[in-house]
Amino acid sequence: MKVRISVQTAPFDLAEEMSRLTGGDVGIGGVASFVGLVRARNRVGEREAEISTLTLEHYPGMTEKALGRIVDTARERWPLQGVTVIHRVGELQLGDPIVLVLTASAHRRAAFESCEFIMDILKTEAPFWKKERLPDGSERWVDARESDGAAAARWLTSP
Amino acid sequence: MKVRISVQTAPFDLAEEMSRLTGGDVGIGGVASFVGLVRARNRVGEREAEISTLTLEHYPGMTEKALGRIVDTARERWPLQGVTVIHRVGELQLGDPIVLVLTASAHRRAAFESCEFIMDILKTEAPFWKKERLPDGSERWVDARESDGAAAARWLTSP
Amino acid sequence: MIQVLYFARLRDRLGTAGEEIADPPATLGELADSLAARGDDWAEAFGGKVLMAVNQEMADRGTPLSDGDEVGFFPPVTGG
Amino acid sequence: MIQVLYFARLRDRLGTAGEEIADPPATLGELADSLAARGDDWAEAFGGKVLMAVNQEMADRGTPLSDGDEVGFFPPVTGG
Repeated sequence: MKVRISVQTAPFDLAEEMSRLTGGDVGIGGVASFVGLVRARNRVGEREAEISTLTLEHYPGMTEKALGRIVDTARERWPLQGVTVIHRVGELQLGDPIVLVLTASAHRRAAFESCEFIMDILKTEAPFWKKERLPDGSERWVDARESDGAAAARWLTSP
Repeated sequence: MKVRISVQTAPFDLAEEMSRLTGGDVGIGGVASFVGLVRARNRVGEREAEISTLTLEHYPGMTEKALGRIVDTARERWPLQGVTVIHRVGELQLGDPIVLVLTASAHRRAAFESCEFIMDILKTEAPFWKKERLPDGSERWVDARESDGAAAARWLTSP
Repeated sequence: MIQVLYFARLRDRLGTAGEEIADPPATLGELADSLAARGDDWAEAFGGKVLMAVNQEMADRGTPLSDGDEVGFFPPVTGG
Repeated sequence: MIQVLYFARLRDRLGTAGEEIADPPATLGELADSLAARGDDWAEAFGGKVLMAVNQEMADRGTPLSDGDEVGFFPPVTGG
């Protein structure tokens, strides 16, 4: 079982992370992944320019602990052969990757479900905060979304 | 909306496919992916050597049509900004990637669900067949699994 | 005249990847029955679960056949 | 003595990233209340939804405080 958790300013290399996760383990049948990107907040109107940059702040130390705990919970719940979670911090531009989650399992259902689980719980429990800078130079902290709370809550009741 | 479907013998380049899918579209918030790999059939016993090679046969022409239809159904069902499906054919080795599905959306739930949907339906409707060669040189066609039928069927009833 | 194609386990069992059939019956089901009646290997090949396609779209026993059609017979798929 | 850290919107509102507190109350809830009582900015910062951690684990108002603890206060998280 390979676990890799990283909080970093640098971009990640998807192909390298994939081969690092799967290399040498011929019991892995599938790898599910999710890459979160900095997107324009709203595609209505001046669609290309609604955010100019996004800055990710975090709680150093606690972030890694929280991610480790989320990954441990996923490992208890699904038969996994490897998990990678990489979350970037610092200043990012539109279209930049923010987060990568990779889950490897013998069976695709376990890979898909655990990947979505990790993303949903990360969104509500890992101490990261986004601040947007708009084209006029103003800045604002991004509000938490109720839909993220609902997405996390459904894992409490799923079989 | 970008759609890319390919049936090919060559390996795919995950990072290249990701940037091809997301490049220039700042409305994409997340990309879910699945990579299926040639795995040892059974980890009990002589775990490293149970298959020596896997050969993928397909029905040229129909394969592309079937994949196109599956992708169209996914696009009707979820708000997607891009889909890539690449399926390899020919002779593959243990650990080799077989299939790649990438789905891009503004919202992660749509990306995850559509990616899993495409894999589940592909597994039961796209005309590919696997033949295993065992270490003793014997060959056998892989049997379809009931669990794949069940996985595909659940999309008929989901909301 | 129609073109008939066999894939994977079916093709191996039948020893042929396909053939042309000059005067096909009206439906896909009748065609499958006539092929199954050819002899032991054919009966066995068509005795298990066989999927059918007409012009590269999934079809069933009731699907009508027309001149120029491409018909495919194959076992349940195992890709992905 | 405990160490108290503020993050994101809270830190901006309070104008400080943290402080040491020599004689903390017995629980996290009492600590939050005493901070909120410091004045307008503090009342406002602690008036919305505030998450709390002790020694880098999520905690709640009932969590006891001990000498040497690291306490974090922050708004609902928005990563991913």
